[in-house]
Amino acid sequence: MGKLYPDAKAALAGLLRDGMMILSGGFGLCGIPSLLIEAIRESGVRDLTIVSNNAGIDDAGLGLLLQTRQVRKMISSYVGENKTFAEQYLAGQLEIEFNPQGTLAERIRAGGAGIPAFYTKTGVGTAVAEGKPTAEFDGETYVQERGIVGDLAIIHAWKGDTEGNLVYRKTARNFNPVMATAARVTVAQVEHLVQPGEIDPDHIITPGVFVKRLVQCPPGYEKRIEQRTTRPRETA
Amino acid sequence: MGKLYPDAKAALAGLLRDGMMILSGGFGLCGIPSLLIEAIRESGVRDLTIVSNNAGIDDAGLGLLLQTRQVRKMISSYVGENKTFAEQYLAGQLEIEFNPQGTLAERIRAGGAGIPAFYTKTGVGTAVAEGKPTAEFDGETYVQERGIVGDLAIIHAWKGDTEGNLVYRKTARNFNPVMATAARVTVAQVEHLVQPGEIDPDHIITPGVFVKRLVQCPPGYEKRIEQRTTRPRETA
Amino acid sequence: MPWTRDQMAARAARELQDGFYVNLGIGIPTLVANHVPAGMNVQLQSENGMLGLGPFPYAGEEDPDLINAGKQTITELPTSSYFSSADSFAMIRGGHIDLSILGALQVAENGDLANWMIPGKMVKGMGGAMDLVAGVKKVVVLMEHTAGGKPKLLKQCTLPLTGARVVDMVITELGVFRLARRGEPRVELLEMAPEVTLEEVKAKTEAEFTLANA
Amino acid sequence: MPWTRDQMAARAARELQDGFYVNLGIGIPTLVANHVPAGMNVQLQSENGMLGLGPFPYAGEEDPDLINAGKQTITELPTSSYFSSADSFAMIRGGHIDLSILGALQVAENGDLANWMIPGKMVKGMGGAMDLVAGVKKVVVLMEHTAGGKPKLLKQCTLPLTGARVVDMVITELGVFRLARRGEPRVELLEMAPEVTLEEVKAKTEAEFTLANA
Repeated sequence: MGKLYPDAKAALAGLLRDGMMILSGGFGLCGIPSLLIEAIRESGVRDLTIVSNNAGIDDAGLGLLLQTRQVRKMISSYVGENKTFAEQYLAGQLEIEFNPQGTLAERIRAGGAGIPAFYTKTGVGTAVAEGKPTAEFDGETYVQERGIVGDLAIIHAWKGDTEGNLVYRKTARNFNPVMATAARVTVAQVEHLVQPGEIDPDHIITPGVFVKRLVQCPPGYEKRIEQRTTRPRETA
Repeated sequence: MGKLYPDAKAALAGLLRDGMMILSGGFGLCGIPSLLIEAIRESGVRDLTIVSNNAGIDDAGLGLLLQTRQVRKMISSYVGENKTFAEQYLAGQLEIEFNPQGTLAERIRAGGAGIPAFYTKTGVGTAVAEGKPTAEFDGETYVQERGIVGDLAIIHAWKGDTEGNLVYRKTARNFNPVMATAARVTVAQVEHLVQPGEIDPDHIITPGVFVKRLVQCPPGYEKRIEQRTTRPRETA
Repeated sequence: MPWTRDQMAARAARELQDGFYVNLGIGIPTLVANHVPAGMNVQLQSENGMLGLGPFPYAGEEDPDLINAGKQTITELPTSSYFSSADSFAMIRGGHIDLSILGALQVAENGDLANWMIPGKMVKGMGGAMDLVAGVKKVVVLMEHTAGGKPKLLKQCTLPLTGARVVDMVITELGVFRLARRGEPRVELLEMAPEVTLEEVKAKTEAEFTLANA
Repeated sequence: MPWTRDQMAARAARELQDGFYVNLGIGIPTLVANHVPAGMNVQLQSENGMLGLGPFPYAGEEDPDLINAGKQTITELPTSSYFSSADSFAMIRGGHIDLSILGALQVAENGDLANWMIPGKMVKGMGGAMDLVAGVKKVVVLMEHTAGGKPKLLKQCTLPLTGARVVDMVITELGVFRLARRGEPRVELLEMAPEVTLEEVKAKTEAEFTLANA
């Protein structure tokens, strides 16, 4: 049984259940696993806890799962781009746990690396440290943060081989490699499917051990731009 | 003032002092910063604490600094290949702090990442946990380990650009990238010096921010093999 | 005459040094990139996983895989490198970034910073700000001196903190203040914009401050 | 007739499953690689930073940059990938490796393992063994049943531990034992080598054990 599945629905078959915790790669709309998010939407699974830096926008990314009210709780660092989020949150229909972005990334990295807890300076003396143990090391105060391990991670990669070895492109890397390590099952969507040996083993960012299933993005797969900013061309 | 120095001696000028802690990349003799080790030997600096997975062999790698008795203490996971080490240790002339290899790697990673302490299952119930705080998380016992930050890290890379961006080759990567992050100053020796832009930015393992100085290996730079093992050619 | 936003950014750029790795926040801090002195090597870090940020792309050359922390399309440089969010914040938290320039809602005498949350308003999240102020070697706040006529440089922050005792310097349209992250809290006025009077600064500042070299 | 070292390795190979990622220790465990059933996809991990270990190189093709954790020259496969020591042990400690097969000096009834140190002798260090036994999902010990005529499967380890309650299975030249990492300590004899008698096993084993399915 190989790791490659014919489509996103098949790649998620048997993995989804109500109330589960899903880690989703991506930063804004960059490097998000859109196909897998859409398949989760189609599945109708509910009461999800989603760990993702952002919550998508109203009609894209994780915003799709907010529209359908499949999400019970978000663990994120910034959700400012999503109006649906604001409405559901203010109506008490959605929980949010804000983590500093670096603490979020490190909690996931720790979860994947068998580290149940670590200490950080980030957030000491602020609301995020409330209720958490603190400790002094070399005269400085640090707050203890816990590792996160999810039931499922969904990620997006640029290229992947059938062994599950993955590479990412530019800033679409972001949270994808770290989330790939921190769930009981990781499913990856890849833009370009290649054979083992086609990716230089020195360039592989996510070794295949972390990826249980993968699916190729279909031709014409669309990557959206959230803030299209440009500069004028210099006049000759 | 660029990061490139004409030779190892120049690259270390002003950085060495008695009693300092030096982190050295490499695993066995693979990917060790030989040029920089030789320059440290020439400098005569003493009472060093060296953090390195291994201690080299008698006439190569960190073994050179043991021969000259420049090392006061090693923090390592395995030193079995070095007879000089054994003699000095048994004579009480050398201290050793053994760390499990993964704990050693993680302590260095933590030091570089601003994590003063973390918890791990490794070593719980063994001598390495003695005297260290333990804590329970989700019913399991873990031991607290501390981050390591050195005064100087010396590392070996395959290619580097003048900005200090580095890539490694095969298993010569080992401890090099993580040690690059965990010292006040990191000096890298590179086999191949290139210009910025010549390494694909998606392939860079150590971004230039971690590397303060670098030096190119001279033509004919020798990389030694510790255990030359081969298989017979299949007969046709 | 108070400084314009661009002049504020230019003043902040004087805190740059050759070889610095710098993280710029959204808003006025972004303008600092336009004021890097010619010949000075400064690399910009973006916390979503990039060192060596280039300028915005030409129209038609936007790349959805290449954005900054403000989700804006950008370009790469020959010096650029990419890494994961975990590695990016290991870099930030580990003290490898020399300078962070960011905006603020409030700064207190003791260096406390509030810039992420106004209770009662919809909360968007702190993003990477808490990590940046906790981890970066030097933190410069670039902000309007007042908001709705009320001082922002205060005796104590009234809004939830982003970081406690994290600000080294505050630059506003009126002048430049140096703060102390350790020891006794202390605010020193280092410079004033042209034609701005000490009386005006005092009137618009709640924090106690002294004149540097006074 | 007790198993040969190669037969012991073959028996250990029966613990492999398709798709497994496996770390093999130095010595007899290394031989397990020769017994992976044809058509089964098993990737070997080397804790110095490689997945997908290939066989030893042909003479003249040794690469100083390509070694295993025993410092031996090896080769790569189309499936191979390289990563740092920190990433390698994140993989190990994080429970991503399915099976670790390693040698032992002593194993206790409760699954305690001692394999790194004999007090009074020169200590070489534990290398990655403590991390492997603490992190890998299943730990199989492959060892001689006795040392100098003395049992190695004991009521309690007398040597310093590598890990407490970490061993799932012990394979020796005499047979195969299943241990319990949680709950009540329990040792079950699953199999014996051909012509080996229960009396012989009992005589050479200090640990209490029962017969599986007895």
